[in-house]
Amino acid sequence: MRSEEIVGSLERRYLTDLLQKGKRIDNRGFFEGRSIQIIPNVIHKAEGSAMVKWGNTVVVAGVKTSVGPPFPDTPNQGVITVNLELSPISSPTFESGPPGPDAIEMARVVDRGIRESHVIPMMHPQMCIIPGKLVWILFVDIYILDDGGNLIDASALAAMAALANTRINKVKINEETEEPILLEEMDPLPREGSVVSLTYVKIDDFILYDPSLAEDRAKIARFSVGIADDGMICSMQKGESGVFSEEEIITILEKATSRAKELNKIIDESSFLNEGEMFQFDF
Amino acid sequence: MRSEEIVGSLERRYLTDLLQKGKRIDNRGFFEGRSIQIIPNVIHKAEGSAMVKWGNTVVVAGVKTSVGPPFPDTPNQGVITVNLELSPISSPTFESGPPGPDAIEMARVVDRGIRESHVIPMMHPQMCIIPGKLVWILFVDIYILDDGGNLIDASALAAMAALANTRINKVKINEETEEPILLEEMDPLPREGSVVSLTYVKIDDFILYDPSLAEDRAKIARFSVGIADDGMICSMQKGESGVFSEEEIITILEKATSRAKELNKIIDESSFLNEGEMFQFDF
Amino acid sequence: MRSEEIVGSLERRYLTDLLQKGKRIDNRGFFEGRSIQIIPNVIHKAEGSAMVKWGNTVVVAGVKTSVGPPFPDTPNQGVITVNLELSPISSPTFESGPPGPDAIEMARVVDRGIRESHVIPMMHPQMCIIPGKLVWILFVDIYILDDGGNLIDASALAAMAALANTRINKVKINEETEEPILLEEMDPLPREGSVVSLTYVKIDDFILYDPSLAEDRAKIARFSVGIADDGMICSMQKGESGVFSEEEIITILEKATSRAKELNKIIDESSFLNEGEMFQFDF
Amino acid sequence: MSENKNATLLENGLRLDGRDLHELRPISMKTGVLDRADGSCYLKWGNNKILCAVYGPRELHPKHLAQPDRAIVRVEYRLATFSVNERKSPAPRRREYELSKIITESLNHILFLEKFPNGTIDVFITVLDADGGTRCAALTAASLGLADAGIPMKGLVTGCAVGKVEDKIVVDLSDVEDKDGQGDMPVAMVYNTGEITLLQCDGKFTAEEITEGLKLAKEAIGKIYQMQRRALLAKYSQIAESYDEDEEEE
Amino acid sequence: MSENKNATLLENGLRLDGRDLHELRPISMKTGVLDRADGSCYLKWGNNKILCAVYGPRELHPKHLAQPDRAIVRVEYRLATFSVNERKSPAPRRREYELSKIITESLNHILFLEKFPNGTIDVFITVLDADGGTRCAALTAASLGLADAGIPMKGLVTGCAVGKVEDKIVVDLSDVEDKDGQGDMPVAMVYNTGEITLLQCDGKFTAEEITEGLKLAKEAIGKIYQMQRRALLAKYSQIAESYDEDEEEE
Amino acid sequence: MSENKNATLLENGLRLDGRDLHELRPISMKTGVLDRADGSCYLKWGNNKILCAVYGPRELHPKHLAQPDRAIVRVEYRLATFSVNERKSPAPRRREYELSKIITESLNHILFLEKFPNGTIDVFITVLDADGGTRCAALTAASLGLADAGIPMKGLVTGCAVGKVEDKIVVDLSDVEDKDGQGDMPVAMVYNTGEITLLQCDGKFTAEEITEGLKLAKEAIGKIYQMQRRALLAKYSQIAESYDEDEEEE
Repeated sequence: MRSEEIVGSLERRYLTDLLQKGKRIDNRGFFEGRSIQIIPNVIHKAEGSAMVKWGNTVVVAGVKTSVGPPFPDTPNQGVITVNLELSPISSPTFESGPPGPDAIEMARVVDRGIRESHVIPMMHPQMCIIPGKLVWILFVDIYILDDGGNLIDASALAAMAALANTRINKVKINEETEEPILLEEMDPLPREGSVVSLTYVKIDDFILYDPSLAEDRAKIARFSVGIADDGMICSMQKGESGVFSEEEIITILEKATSRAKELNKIIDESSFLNEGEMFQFDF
Repeated sequence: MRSEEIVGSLERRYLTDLLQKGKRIDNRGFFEGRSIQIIPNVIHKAEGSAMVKWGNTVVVAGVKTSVGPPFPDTPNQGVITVNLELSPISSPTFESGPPGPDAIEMARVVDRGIRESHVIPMMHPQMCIIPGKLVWILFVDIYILDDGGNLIDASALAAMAALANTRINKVKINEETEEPILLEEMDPLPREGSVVSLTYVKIDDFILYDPSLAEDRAKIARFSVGIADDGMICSMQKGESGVFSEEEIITILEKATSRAKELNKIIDESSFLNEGEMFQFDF
Repeated sequence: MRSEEIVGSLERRYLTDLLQKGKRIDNRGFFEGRSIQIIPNVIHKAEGSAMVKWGNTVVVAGVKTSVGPPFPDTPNQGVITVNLELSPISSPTFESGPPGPDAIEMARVVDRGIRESHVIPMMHPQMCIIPGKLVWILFVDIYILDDGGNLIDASALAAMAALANTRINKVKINEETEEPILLEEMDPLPREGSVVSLTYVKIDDFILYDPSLAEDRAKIARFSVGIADDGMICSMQKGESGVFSEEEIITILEKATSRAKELNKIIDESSFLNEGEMFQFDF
Repeated sequence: MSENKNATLLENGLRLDGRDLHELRPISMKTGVLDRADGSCYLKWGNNKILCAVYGPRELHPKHLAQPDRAIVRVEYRLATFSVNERKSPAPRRREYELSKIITESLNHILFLEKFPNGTIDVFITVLDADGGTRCAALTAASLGLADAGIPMKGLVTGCAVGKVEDKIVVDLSDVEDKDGQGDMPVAMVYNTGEITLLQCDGKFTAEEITEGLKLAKEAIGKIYQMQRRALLAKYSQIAESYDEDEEEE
Repeated sequence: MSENKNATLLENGLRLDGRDLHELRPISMKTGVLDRADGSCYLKWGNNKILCAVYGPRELHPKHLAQPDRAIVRVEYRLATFSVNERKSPAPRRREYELSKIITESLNHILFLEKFPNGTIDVFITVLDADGGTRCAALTAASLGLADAGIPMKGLVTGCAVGKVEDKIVVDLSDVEDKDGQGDMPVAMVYNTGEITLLQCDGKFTAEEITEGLKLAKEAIGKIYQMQRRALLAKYSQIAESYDEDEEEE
Repeated sequence: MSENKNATLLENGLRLDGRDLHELRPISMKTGVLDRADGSCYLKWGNNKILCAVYGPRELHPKHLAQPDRAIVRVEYRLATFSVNERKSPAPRRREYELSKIITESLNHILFLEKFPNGTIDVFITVLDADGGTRCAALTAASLGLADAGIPMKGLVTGCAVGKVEDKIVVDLSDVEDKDGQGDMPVAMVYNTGEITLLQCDGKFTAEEITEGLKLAKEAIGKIYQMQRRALLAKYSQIAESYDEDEEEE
């Protein structure tokens, strides 16, 4: 801990010195993102999946589908659950065990983006098999595999891309027993558009988009915003002990709205790729 | 720990010296209780609730009701569950987390008083919606908010007072589906009388009713007895490593029986108060 | 820990010196087992049970039966679950709490022997009450009571002997409601033969059957094999960081196959004993 | 936010509870309500009832968590089991962990943690009755609890949610507006400096609506901040009064 | 206790298992039954079967729990999963935590804990077969296990439940009397001094019935105490015998 | 293994996926795939996809677990929730604990643990996609991950399952053969010495079938061991190449 903290403080000073000269550690512009690769359908056993390499960060998301009872207050709606694991595979500082507050916050931020944008329309008739009794339940599970910074945006993209290639079984009702039968044949999961996350961090007084690992460590404040392909802001999350002014938030929202357009395009492109192979990644 | 223990031993000696002069730290008689205030219906979201200020001790109990399956061996009876949390709000020595042995013992002592006195008649027809299938389930949850000593008696009183103002929905059976429908309109929970807890502690050779915080810390033995409004003893619980003689127990039971009459009156008075407001407390 | 390790290393050297002289610490031959006693039906509240004294090791297994839903992929089959607790009663080095990796491994090795030998035929019509809905569920719970070495073999024998005297209720179907009723009268659990476990350990280059406690502590490798009464090998489990050669494994399997014949006889003998009384044990 | 657009939340320009679009619910707060805690606050906000206890700065156990150059802040935001419509299990949910985290981060900003190396400041918040907007109410109460404990602070932090209902930005979202409305946006600030310490949203907002929401939140926060100040003054005037009484007695 | 008053528990003044009102079930107990434990006891009481192992005094881990002026006692009372009608989950229930606590407190009284600073005495009790009255039986066995471990004690503690059945006070409640009767009252004492170390009840009793129960419990405890003494003597006579054998061999 | 004997797993002497009885599925493996880990390996084996990260030797926390004379090895074998047919709960199951244990023991054998007193070597394995034979594949990957981390080793350990299908011993059991076949027998060896570090089976085998299985397993392991060597050489040749590039740049 101690020696890490000293490194942390030296690293922070080094980054700040660079930023004062208008430079980032990897020579990007302050609002420039890193390269992104998506491999859809990477997991055979999952009903939907995607692996994302975002800069040095690698994330995989898988969607498993099952049928079960709806929540009592939404008897005709499907159910979606997002989990995220900061796997110890991805960083020497992560430990195994149930998700801690960091992983919980990330999962909930990704979840809110998907939920509030209604990109997966839970009220769609296809989501409900028998009203009040049986609906589709989606588990979106995200594993961080290599922590290269900006885990929220990479996770949100992997989850969105996995949902974009998710299939659910066609359902037939047995006429005698009135019980539903899941057929082998599958339909695409209903989807209306897409949503992406955009994360900005503050180091000293500088605001940067898409933090690398070093910038993630040095940040004093974080602001993530989820924006749908129709330009609507669906989620915001400020994090860390530092603060923002109203003006800073307004500036970030402007920058984010324009960047979101590019990112939302990537998802629809990826969903039409053929099934990818992981070794196409040079990770 | 160490310094607390030294204080503990000094405090104990101080209390003992006082007791030898026939005095308690707050000038009460050995069998005199502290002042008690009850605010019924203090929680809007609960189906029953009460806040109790007992000396310096503050406790809140809330009752939530739901419907569910009965236990297989009591197919026509409702179900009641009592939980108690020694909230870290109430004392610098309590930690958060699942209930430890102290909280579990207190919850079970309160539970036994309610259960064995049959003040909430679980076999009452109103408690059973569909025999063998659907009965009322009551969760009585007690939170200690300020630990001023004698938590058991304050908790038992809060639980009893909360049950006294608990309401359950009227139920209609849908004639077609034969499924029950909970109506908005509510009835009072069936109740037959009341039960109170009376706790005595032993410090040196002295026996005291209603221990204050300092007395609770200095006690070598504890004896709690639950007495219903018909004078029957429904529960007893001896605690701590000290001992009692038969004669001491018999003396305590005599004292307790007479004090129980007063306490059982308080509950029925409180149940007719209008909905109180917490700020009436000067706590 | 430290002083235990020193003892461990001295003990290991002492055992090795003996083994080089062709001797074991209790004068047994290298492939000679210890004495075995079985008391069947030792627990009144269990539907099947047995206590086993295997050398100095004492183990009790109890079987509880209940009815519940089958697994979706085996709708007509009963369900069996084996648990094992390294009770702190049995050794100063065991701690209470949920089973750790050692207890889990032992439970799973015992489970595999029973499951793969099909001695309890899960597809037997008696195991299924209503196809797809209601089957018999068996909980086999094993408690280690005194750790004298070779816990796996003693546990497997206790579990097998407990299953051999397990009874399940006769079932009648209520003609009106079509619901099953469990009758008081009981049938023996269906059973086809028996299975036993045989454990060999390696100390230095020596291979020994049925390790005593000291040998268990000194072993560098362990090999357990489950053999049914028809001579078939149903399970194998190599344990610890030491290694075996192909030849060693083949030799062990030969020795084990012959020893298994004797052991499988013991079970059927014990299943015809009258209900035993624990005090027949001089443990 | 609900996908269901049918719920009517505004009638004749007023909200279901009769409030104007920009009107706060009744709020009251009191410090020093608990005997055993070093600082405490009880806060009512509509039907929300929130109790907060503060302990510290005190020694941190286990010691390996201690920071040699500063105190740490530990916040537990919890819902009482009976504070919500369906009884909540006593074990904390993921939502409670998240809110504890963002409240911690907000409070971190206003504390001089470097003054108390190796120490901890513990803030326990229990929502006894929940009625929408509990995180902002909890943070507002925690801020007062810290002040009541006499812990040196850069300023008070104050929270208030705004939201979107029938395409209007409204102040201080109620439980039903949170459930059936179009969006929720909790905000907390140090009012005097305008520093935003907490900001979230869910629902669907345009950037302009967010901007409007921030403006309205700041106004509301200003009013609540005045209540916080009065609550603290009430405490000190009580102390002053009893001091006067002491003198009179002499 | 059941609300159901219909169960018949007495016939011709005798109990369902043929006992008189004040008669104990058959009890047997044996110490030194386990190889690995420092002390142990196996006890049968009706169909109850209870095994107790004692370790210590030994060093306490983790060390921060150690008391510099005395040993602590840790007791685990557990029901085996198969010891009851419906299979119990292996995780301890609230009842098991409560009984562990009150058994600990009872044993604390008879031990000279100040002789073993920083130490622990660990008592593990497993109920293998449960038939009513397990807590008193467990405490009785634990007391013997401690003596078997050679731990210095002020005296033995002995337990026995009394109860109320068809308005009569009866001794040593059976499983069915506990379930269908009117009240259960477990008592434990140091018989020689009459000190009550454990006392509970549930059901409905008058003060007079409690007084009668205490008297009957004490009588029963006296009988069981004699069995405990015989079990200890049996051990020492065995030791003496093997000592004699040693001499003979010489 | 299934009691159901009806499933057809062989047609015209070939397996359902077209393989010969003794044929391996396609296998590929790559080391150094992760930035943050000290060593790593990604392995595909049929439709199995396994990722392994190695950290260490590093200091062990908590310290009381440290061994003064050697490092310990901690292995976590985990199935991703979506790697199997029915979504797995994130909490590890008993099977995952068992496999972690036997993989640990296998790796222990090839490491010079005494070189790193008080240290730990941590091996995290996640099965992203499971298709039968994951434990052997995981062990094969872990062995490479350790080599990639530059940890000194006595040799590589290599795993491959054999099994019994329609009374034939087959190599490298697929998911469906594991489920519907007659027996599964995972084996791991240090190929050069023939030392068996892992051996299990379930199903019904004769001793002769086990002997045949061990022989076939060894042959298969020989082939996989060559792939492991090539994967390590690929890494070093890459390093050599980039070294050449460096020179060219100069």
